[in-house]
Amino acid sequence: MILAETTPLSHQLAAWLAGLLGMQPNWLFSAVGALVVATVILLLVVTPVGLGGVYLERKLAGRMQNRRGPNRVGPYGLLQSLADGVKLLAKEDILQRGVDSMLFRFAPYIVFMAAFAGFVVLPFAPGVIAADLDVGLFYFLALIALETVGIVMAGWSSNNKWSLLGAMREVAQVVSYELPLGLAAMCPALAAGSLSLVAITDYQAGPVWNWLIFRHGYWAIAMVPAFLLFYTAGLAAAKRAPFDLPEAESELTAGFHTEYSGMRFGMFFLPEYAMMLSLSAVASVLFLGGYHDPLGLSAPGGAFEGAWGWGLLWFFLKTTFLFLSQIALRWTLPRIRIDQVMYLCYKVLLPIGMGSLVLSALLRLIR
Amino acid sequence: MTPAEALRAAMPDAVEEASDAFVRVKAEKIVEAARVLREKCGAEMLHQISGVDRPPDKMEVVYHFARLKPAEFLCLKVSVPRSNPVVPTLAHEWASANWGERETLDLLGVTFSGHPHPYRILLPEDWEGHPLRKDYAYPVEYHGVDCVE
Amino acid sequence: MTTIQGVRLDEGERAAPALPRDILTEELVFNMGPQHPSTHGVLRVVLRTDGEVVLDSQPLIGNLHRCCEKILESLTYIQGLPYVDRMDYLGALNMELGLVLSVEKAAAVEVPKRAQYLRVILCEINRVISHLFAAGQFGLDMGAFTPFLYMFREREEGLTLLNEVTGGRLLYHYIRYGGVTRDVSDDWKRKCIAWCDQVAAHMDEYNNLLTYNHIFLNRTVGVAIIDRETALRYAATGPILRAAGVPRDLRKDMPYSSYEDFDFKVPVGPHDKGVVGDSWNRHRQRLLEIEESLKIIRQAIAKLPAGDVANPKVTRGWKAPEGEAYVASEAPRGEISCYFISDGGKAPYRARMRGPSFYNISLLSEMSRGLLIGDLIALMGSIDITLGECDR
Amino acid sequence: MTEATRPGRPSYMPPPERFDPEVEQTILLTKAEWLVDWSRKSALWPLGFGLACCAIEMISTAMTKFDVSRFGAEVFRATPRQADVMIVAGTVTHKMAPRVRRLWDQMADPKWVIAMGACTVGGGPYFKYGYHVVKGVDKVVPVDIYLPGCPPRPEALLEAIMRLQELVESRSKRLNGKDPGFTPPEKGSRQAKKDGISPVEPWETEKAHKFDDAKKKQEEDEARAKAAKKAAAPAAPAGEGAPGAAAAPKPERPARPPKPPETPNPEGSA
Repeated sequence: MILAETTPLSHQLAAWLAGLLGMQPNWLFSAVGALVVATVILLLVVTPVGLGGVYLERKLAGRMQNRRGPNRVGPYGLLQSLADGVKLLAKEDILQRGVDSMLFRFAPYIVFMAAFAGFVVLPFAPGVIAADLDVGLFYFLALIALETVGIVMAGWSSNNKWSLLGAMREVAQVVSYELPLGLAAMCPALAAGSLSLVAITDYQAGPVWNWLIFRHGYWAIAMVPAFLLFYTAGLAAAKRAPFDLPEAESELTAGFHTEYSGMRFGMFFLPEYAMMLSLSAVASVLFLGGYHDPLGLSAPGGAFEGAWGWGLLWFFLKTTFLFLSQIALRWTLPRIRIDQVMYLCYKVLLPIGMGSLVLSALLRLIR
Repeated sequence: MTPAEALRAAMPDAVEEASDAFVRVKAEKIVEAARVLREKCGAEMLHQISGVDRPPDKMEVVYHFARLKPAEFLCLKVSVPRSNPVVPTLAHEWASANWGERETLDLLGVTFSGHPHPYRILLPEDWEGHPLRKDYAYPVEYHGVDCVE
Repeated sequence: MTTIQGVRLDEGERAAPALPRDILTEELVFNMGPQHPSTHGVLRVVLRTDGEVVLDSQPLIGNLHRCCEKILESLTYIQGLPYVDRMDYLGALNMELGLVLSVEKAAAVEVPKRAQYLRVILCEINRVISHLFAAGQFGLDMGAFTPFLYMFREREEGLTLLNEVTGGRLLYHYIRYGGVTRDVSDDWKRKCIAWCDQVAAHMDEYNNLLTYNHIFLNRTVGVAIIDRETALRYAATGPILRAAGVPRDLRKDMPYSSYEDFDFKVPVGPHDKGVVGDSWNRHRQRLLEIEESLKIIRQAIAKLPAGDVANPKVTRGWKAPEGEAYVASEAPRGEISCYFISDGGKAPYRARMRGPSFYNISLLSEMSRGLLIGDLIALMGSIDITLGECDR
Repeated sequence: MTEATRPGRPSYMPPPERFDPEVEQTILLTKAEWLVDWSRKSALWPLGFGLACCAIEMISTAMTKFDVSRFGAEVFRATPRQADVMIVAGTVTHKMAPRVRRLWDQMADPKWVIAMGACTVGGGPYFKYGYHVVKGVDKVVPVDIYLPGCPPRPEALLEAIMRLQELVESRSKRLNGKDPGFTPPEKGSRQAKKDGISPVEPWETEKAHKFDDAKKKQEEDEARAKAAKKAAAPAAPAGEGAPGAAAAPKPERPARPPKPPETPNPEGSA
């Protein structure tokens, strides 16, 4: 839907711009128009998502710890994240001596872009998707890997040993969790026969037993381990506790973003929440039926077939549930040591992932 | 066996003064005396090293050893001239003496000969004077920060 | 000896572990602290590492040297007491007791029985509070934030109790030569028992959340083992020594302040998980000691005798007669002792305070070799230092 | 008496600056300034940096009972680059002072410093015999809020944070003309009683008059001595100890420098 409406919008904008300058609309104006529209959408949709994530985390952490959490800035502290954001924008941007200035400046953009570009392929509701790529899942996994590049750039260019150590940890971590994450994501793709997230969602249309995690009961043997695997590896991908080693505060001061100040730091801070949210969303799409409700009302022939509001509600509920569970874990568990992360990923998660994949393949054959 | 008895028996010429509370030995014999305490009296821990400034001419270094069972503190004292306070180090046999002696060096200016790291530990390396000496003059200024109002 | 960035590093007795040199790597030198989340204050540790593996470390102290001993020599007896509080700001009452006991022994001052019991009660509350902080801080170092807050909940209640009697939240100035300053009320005694029940009831919560958490066990069991010999060589005391299997607790071995009247156990490592002297055992040791301290508090309140709380002979301008004494007592972090010499003047001639952390942290250089950086944090967190008494 | 030092007005508040009200109300930038200051005041991230005893109370402030997160200030950053306010919690020693300064240098602007505890305010209990203690952290870094106490209670730190918020906000308030400045309540009024302002100013009391009388007398004495010296000098140009000068009464203490002329009150003239 958004796709359907934004494209004409950008064309209109291009035409208006061309008219303003008295020129024929050409590809340049289209590109500018598309860019403007994309930026507006990013500002209006994605940034509140990140800020809301920060607010939720602080509030939930407070509740878990017998505290109140932010409650002075705006009603119930709702404007707290906004205040943080504006403050970071207005803060000095330090580029200290000895940094590799080009990499140092570019790293936050890459991380920011990688984390928020994942939202493009998310099917929020029937028809509400920016781009229904045939390789949506693949695109998403590739973006997760891209984020790592930004983090390594940041750690390397900072000319700070703690940052460097954080970056090296991230590298060690990414080669560990990427395999289980990919394997776990492959299982639903195998079951649905598609890498498109919309196709995978619609494959799960219908009541709750059509969801992939316990599809018809017997799929659970392959899918429950795969879901847990995806969730765990997703924690590592979002650098959340117990896998928050690259920025382990009690060990590495602030890890890879030790030397970043102002909004450049904010560009590491927000994507973390964006990444958590998009990973939760993908997990709910892959295993929990995405925007389909448990009663099957949104399935073909149901009462709410194609109703985007109803779909959005369920998508939002499932994603938020997974997101909040990630926060709850963050404030409960201690941190794993770096060699234990590698042990866990290679020797525990990887075999489980392979097993699930083989089982999924078998189940697919049987069906 | 009390420390006094043990030390009198093992090294009679090193003991200068002996009582129930402490034994004063010659400074150059402190390493052997400590060894005797460990072997004969069961001192397993060097609990504390203190320096005492006794102007005008003396300086004391006091060692408190700890016995585990029955729990007791055994005290050795060493007197050195204030003009040239040098005591052999215990750091090679008692790891706890390493920092304890460095602190005594730092605050009182007693030199421990043979110490592996004979440097100040608490105060900065370029600090002047040894604060726990009775005639210590308080600093007026240190690296541009004035010390008195 | 190597000198790196103007810092002289110990070579130490144990050589750095030989690492397989498949790839040509370069050593890194890290400055951990003085501003670092897990140095617990202003400790500075210079690390020489090969990637994540610590080859050598050197703790550099003195950033909080506050001239305590010189001040004790310069001020009168009663004026000097508050400075001792500030040595170990987490176990301030135990620090006061350390100085007061040796002055009282040297001057042969009698302390009324009620005052002795009050000292025991308040010092044990202080110990519980301090151990709660230490255990929570260790969890924080391991990345578990919430248990710290849960322990702080009980800690705040305990602080309120101390506040009610002494008037201070963190530093108390409560123990005086020959007694204590204020008596307690019956109402306070009831509150204190209620607090003991509250802490005891929450011990399971701490254990479930932190102590027996699988990840926490993985991080701490068998990590940074300080064995009996090393601990004794470095004169490490307190929970470190007991977790290493040495049943040395001065409250039992050299009872002071009527500790002989109470029935309590000295927990000694190894405990139910891990090996003797590892980080987990040091953490568990503190939690077990909390339970024993609660027992002592309950008994002392039940048996609290009537009478004065201070020796009337010790007045404002009181001076100790000539003499010297060395008395040690058991503070939360180890043995606090004072070598006290009086020449009969208005101030002590010399009051040498032994900070347990000073000796405990000197272990770090030797023990850190071959650990990962994450393990080094576990080692530092489980040693639990306070820089105030380390630097004095 | 200048605005800043008038009794009742906190000294940390700079005197209000005034512009043409029409300009103030119409320029969009001042609104932006307000937004920026509002966000800065609402998100004061402290540097997780504890020195001594006060650090424990700083931690207490962040914990369950006091919960500084209500003000959005619970985000203790471990790295100075991302912190807004440095709470110097504890004794600063000479060994530590360069590091404190360096941390402050590393912080990104705008940055503030709260000197927490007596030691950082002025040496505290270590003032006289603490040879290794810096007598006040303001010798090393500029301080915005002084918070006395040894250690200050967490409530006091919360108060300090709120005062700092006021300070942060006061900048744009001044620009927007929203800060009315300080007008002292009328003597003896209810507001004055509420603010604890005595109906009699300190310089109106008898004691002050006594002091003034003494000063007047001293000045007169000095003038007389000067005159006598002047008179004696030509009489005995070479004489070192003129008898006339010796006889003149010598003031016991050197005279105080005369009071600087009062700066005109910008508000009063406007």
